[in-house]
Amino acid sequence: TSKNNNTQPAASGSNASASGAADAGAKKKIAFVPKLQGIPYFEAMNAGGQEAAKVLPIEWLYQGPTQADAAAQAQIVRSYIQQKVDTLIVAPNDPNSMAPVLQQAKDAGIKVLTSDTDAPDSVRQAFVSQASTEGIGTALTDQLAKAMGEKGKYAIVSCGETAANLNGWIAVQKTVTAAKYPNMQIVDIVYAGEDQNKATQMATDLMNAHPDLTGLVGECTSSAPGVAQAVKDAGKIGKVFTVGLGTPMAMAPYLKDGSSSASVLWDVKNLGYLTAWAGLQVAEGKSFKADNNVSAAMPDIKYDAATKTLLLGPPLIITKDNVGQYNY
Amino acid sequence: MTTTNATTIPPATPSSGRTRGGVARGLLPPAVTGQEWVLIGVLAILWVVLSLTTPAFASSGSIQPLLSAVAPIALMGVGMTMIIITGGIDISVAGVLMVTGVTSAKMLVDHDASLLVAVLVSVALGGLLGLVNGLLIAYGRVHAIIITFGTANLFQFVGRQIFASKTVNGIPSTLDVFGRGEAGRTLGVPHSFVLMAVVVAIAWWYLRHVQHGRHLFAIGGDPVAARLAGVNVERRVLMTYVLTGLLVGMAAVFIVASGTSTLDQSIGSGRELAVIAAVVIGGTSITGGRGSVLGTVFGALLVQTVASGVTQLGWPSELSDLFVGVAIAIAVGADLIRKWARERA
Amino acid sequence: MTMTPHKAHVANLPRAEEPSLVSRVVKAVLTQRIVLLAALLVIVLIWMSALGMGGYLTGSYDPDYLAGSLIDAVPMCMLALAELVVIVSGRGGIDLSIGAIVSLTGMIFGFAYGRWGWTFWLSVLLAVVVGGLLGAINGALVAYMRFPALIATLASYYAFKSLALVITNSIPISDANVTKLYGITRSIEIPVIGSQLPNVPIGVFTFMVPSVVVIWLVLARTTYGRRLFAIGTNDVAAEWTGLNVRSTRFVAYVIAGVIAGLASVYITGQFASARPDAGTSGNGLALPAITIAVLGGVAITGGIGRVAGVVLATLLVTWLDAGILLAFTGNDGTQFQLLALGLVLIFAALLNGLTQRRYGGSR
Amino acid sequence: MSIPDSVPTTPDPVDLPDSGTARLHLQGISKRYGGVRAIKKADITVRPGTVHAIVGENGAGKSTLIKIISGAESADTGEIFFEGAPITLSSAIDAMAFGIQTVYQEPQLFAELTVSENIFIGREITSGTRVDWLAQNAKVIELLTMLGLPASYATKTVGSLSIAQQQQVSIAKALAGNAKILILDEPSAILTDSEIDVLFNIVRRLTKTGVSVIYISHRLDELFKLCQEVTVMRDGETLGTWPIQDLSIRRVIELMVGEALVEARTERTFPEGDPRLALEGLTLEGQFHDVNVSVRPGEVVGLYGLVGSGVAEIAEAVYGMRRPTGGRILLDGTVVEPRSPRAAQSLGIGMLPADRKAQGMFSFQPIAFNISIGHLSLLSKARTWIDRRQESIVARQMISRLSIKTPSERQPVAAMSGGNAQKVVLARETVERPPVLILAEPTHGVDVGAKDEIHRIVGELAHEGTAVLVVTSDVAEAIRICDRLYVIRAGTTTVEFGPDAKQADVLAAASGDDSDLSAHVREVS
Ligand SMILES: Nc1ncnc2c1ncn2[C@@H]1O[C@H](COP(=O)(O)OP(=O)(O)OP(=O)(O)O)[C@@H](O)[C@H]1O
Ligand SMILES: Nc1ncnc2c1ncn2[C@@H]1O[C@H](COP(=O)(O)OP(=O)(O)OP(=O)(O)O)[C@@H](O)[C@H]1O
Ligand SMILES: [Mg+2]
Ligand SMILES: [Mg+2]
Repeated sequence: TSKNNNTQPAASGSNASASGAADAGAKKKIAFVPKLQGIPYFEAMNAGGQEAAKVLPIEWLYQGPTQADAAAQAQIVRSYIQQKVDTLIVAPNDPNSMAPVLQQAKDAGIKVLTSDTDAPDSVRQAFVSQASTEGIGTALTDQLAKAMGEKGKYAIVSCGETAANLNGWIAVQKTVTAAKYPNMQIVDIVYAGEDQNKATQMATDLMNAHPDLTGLVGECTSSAPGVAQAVKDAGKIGKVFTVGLGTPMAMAPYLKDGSSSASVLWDVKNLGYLTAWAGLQVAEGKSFKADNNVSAAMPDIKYDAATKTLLLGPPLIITKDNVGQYNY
Repeated sequence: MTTTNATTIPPATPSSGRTRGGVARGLLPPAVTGQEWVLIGVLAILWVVLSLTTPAFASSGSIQPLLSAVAPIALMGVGMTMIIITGGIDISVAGVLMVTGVTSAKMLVDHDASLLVAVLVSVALGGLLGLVNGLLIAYGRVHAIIITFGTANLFQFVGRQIFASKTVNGIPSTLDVFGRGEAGRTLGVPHSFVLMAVVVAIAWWYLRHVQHGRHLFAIGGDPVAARLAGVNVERRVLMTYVLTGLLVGMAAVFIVASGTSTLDQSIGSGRELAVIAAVVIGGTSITGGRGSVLGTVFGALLVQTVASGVTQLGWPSELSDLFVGVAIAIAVGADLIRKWARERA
Repeated sequence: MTMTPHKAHVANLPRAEEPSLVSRVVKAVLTQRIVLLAALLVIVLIWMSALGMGGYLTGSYDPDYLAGSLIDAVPMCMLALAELVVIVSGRGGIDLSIGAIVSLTGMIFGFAYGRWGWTFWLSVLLAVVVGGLLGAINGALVAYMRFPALIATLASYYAFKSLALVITNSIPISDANVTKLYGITRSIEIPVIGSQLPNVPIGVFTFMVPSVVVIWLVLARTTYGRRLFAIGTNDVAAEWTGLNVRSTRFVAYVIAGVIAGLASVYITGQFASARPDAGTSGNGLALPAITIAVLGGVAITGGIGRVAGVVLATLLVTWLDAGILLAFTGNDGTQFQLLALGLVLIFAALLNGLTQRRYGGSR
Repeated sequence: MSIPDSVPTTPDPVDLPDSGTARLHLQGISKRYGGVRAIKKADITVRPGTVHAIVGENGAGKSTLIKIISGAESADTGEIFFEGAPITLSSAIDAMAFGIQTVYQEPQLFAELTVSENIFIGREITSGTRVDWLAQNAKVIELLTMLGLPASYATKTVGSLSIAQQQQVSIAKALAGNAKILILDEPSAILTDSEIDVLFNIVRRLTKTGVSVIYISHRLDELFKLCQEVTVMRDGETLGTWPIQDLSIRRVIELMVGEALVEARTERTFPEGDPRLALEGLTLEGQFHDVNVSVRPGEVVGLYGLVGSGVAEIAEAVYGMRRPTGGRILLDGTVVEPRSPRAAQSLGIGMLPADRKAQGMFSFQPIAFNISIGHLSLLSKARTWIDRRQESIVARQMISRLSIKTPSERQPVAAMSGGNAQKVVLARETVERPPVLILAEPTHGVDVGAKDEIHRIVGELAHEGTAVLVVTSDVAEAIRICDRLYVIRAGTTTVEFGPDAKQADVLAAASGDDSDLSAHVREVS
């Protein structure tokens, strides 16, 4: 019987070929574990990864848990360790809980990266970042301030109470609002989980609780359309302004009717592509340069060696004008 | 079933000639039971307090969304009440919601189905899944909680396969007729709530006065005795699960209609517990044999009022579950205390 | 006048014919959940291994992988044991709050060990005590105030879940101490014979096996276990027999809370952080724990349930899940886990339900 | 069918009447449960307008046969003819359609529903789909009046009635249907004598209108008051049918048991001395008042009273299930106040409950479990660890001592007949031979052989020094086993009988007619 941490060549007869390229053996297996399956955000990253697999010599593997749950994610990571992938990339639901499992992967000779959400205290070789925490928090605040005329009260409808990245952005929003917009004030932060209907209901309750409320932020992809819908239902388009982190197709109707002023995001497909590319680099033992030419769409991706962060770029502001360009 | 003649026995003494009289009254529990009065009282107090302490609780902008949110829970609660009266339970509600919700949404978006067709498909599909539950429970003779734990997983699987890892975008505004905007309301009341109220009224009548409805109580009391008394236990049990499935299919449409223009996999999550909470707060005995749909509606209203109230009071939203827990304990506790008092007396 | 019939009563008893060995085995598989689970487990292991050797899996389904996946089995098994105890206690016994207790005790443990500088053992003791106290709240509601268990624990589920978030402002505790706790879930080599065997997560020995042994001893060998099965079988008769029904039932919920408190320490280690939603995120831990208990043959009506069944059910689900992840790529993998769990649960329950009736008998 | 030679006096069974003229005719019926043959071969013919008794020991197959006739179970082989035509009964509804109405041994009622609903459940009087409550209620009141029950019962929930009242509701329920065959499975076991009289009157009136009644009872004297024909079952077979006038109680027993009976007379010595248990002016408002009873060590004392007389409640108060509001309970001269069965037991008071299924049995647990559960401290080490060896030994001892029919002490009691289950519960109460033992209805629904053994065991217990208090509604039993007998009427002790009490006197005292009491009787002071 072998030992858990033996590193043996990958089993040959894999049925997991995601791309139709000729020689599967020479290809690097790059596996990505999202926080949750079936939501447009991560499925778009998957699409980006699959696109990369068409051009790069990689086999792209993607498997997500049915619940945004750290234990379920760890189970998938372990199965990828067992599959002896070359690079394992994770968007951890809980950075702390992922760290030990990533250590296991590294012990098994697998290269480890994080993407979308970092696990800074882990053995990950690098973090593929969509945009900096400051960048997103500031962009959200700026967009809302612009819509609200830099004054008035607003509230935040967040999702999971414990989500590290959401809480990070909220912290930035608090700081930026206090420093940059003295006439603006955050009156409440509520948590709706991943439930759109609950986000809508809570946004409605917030508007009722604060009749002078003029702004709402939907902090994640399920609450961004939720808050916009609430404003629309209450007939307060033009009186209450919303911004959020929503995926383009979900936000399109709201951007068009004005219940949402802007969605702060990034090109998620490109993030997926970049993630796959980064996976290949580490699998081949190459290190990142300060400036990387990833593809035609991403000719100049910055790498910060101090924080080991590969940065997609500044946040993307999606408005009714450019929302049509994205198909996810 | 028609009138049966009682065995005729030559009277030993001349018959007293007593006819249908005053004794017939009080034959049934009162129209509104003690537990329902408790809930009405608690709700009234909560509403008054919230009206006084928050700026807009008593406004239509607050009440209408509240009623819309209550409608699907109470609607599913009607079926769940009947199931629990027979001594069963249905944990698979979230799975059924997922399957029916995504199917109807896809019909509307991908196949340009008319609203009526989408609703009918959703309801019929819900009925079909209910039939699966019902068949397994009634004829497999395994406790409902076990079967529905199993089918909960099966239905989740089916729902996710239909979702195919995507959301359904661009849900049309034709669904607004179920409660959104002017088109969705009559006299200010969301149509989903009206529909729910109609279903509740029918169910109330059914459970109180219709033969088959009364049989549900007998089944919950003692299924073996019910069978010996000539009650078609399997058929009745089967029908409660089918009916619940149909209602969940309808509720799925309400939930899709009151959501955003995008439908994702969270449609069912946690709603099975919300429905069960509404039913038990409403005074339906979890061991079967006793219960009312009216109580379930009040239970659903209470839970939603607490959740909305916490947000409108500006209290941390994490607290709302604490109050829901306390509300359940108080509501059911009040029921128990009244029972003790009655036993003492 | 007294009449005494002189006759041997035993002769009067209708006797079943002695069946052959084969039919006895078949009957055991069909009617006894434990035998059925063991058979299913063997089938899954052989089938998956065969698939792996035939190259149909994306990774090899080997003992190392199976041993490694036990890391998830530890808390699942413990919580299913907790459910076993309360379900056996009867009168609709169930604990929906078990996951919320894990969340709340986990946070308290996190505070003690991570923030207040308590020693590990003292912190564990605190977690166990708090778990027991939370269980005692359930127990008091169910046993003394006669709340239906489903309702009492639904209420406390909401309350504990909320409290876990409130006391920490929704922020997980991941101070250095706590992060290092992952050590308690790491895989180790079994001493003496271990060089030939796969490394097994240490939690199996430090948490799971002790819980299994203790609960088994309590249920099968102690007077408390007898009382518990008695109240679960017939509340009224237990009262007439002079048992203290209420305290017995109360203790069942306390035991469940204590196990949940212990499990929360393990889960804190597994997550390398104390998370306020550790036992409630996603579907939470309660429903899966109940599912496993029920799959393990615990009768939801009380009075029937065996530790071995719960252990086998945990292993079956864990190893089936682990195999499915290697058999299906993409999102299908996790979705087919749902399918498999649903089918196994229904199949086992239906099979035993139907065959027990066919074979008569009254388990 | 073979009758042992040792019973020469029994006449041949009657010839079966032509099945064409019979109301019901069953032929070649057999039924298996798994490996157990409940009925090997049963034939029975029931004529119109007769009361037809089925007798047999516990487990002889009577209940199974009844279940087949009432459609609750289906036979494996055999044919059923109803008024000459072959029929199949696949459910209780089928049987009801033929007018086969059954009162099962355990009341099949719904505690949360009203009496009225219970009576009509499954065959409600409806207008459209709606239940016609008024019409239904009027019928219910008629039935209740006929059974001598107050009309106000119609709207009570069944859960609020006593077991005996529930049994009467079951009878009303059977009568509410259009009965051609009425089956009564041990209806008398939990009824008092006056209630039984009412029932018998109804049965007689029914047979006059041509209804056939199938009657099962272990109280053999009843057969001679009521029945015209008796079918005897033994070991799953019907031995035959006899006209009642060809039989005597003794012959019936001999047929059931298959052997001649040997008469035995127990010599008793009547202890003197201070009472071990004494109730002085014991009162529980609304239930009983001013109850004075004493029981000496070695004495068997009976409490006899009609249902509702408060007799059951007195026993429960002594056992700590109810809290008396006045008077005293003395144990060896010391006042005690048992607050729970647990407390009563620690004082040395044991009790066999009246309702074995609900209050006594742990159905799907083994016999050994059922016995040891009452003696956990005795059968454990350090009060914590079960001594499994000791447990088995004790269980096996009790099985042989009480002649419990079972292959092993690991057998669940759910698979035992009522009589044997009763013995298991009794075994639990006698393991430690408590100083005071209360036996409530110790032989309810138990067959003659078992009954006799239980009586023997009671005698032995007393002989060994236990103070036994028997609460019973079976006068014959009370007189046979009790050294002294108190009659409870209207919640209080009225008269006390000595060992030679006459049945008629006891009944008279209990029902309030004590004008004409013979000797051995003295008013309770
Ligand atoms: N449900 C069952 N499962 C298995 N065996 C059964 C079942 N019911 C009856 N039997 C078997 O059939 C035999 C006859 O049972 P039955 O109930 O007919 O006896 P009975 O004559 O009514 O006895 P009693 O006087 O105790 O009521 C029993 O000894 C038992 O072994
Ligand atoms: N589940 C079962 N498994 C096996 N045998 C059973 C089962 N249930 C009943 N029996 C058998 O049925 C017979 C009668 O059982 P039942 O419960 O009818 O007794 P009963 O009518 O209460 O007895 P009694 O006439 O003494 O009151 C018993 O001999 C018993 O062996
Ligand atoms: Mg019987
Ligand atoms: Mg019987």
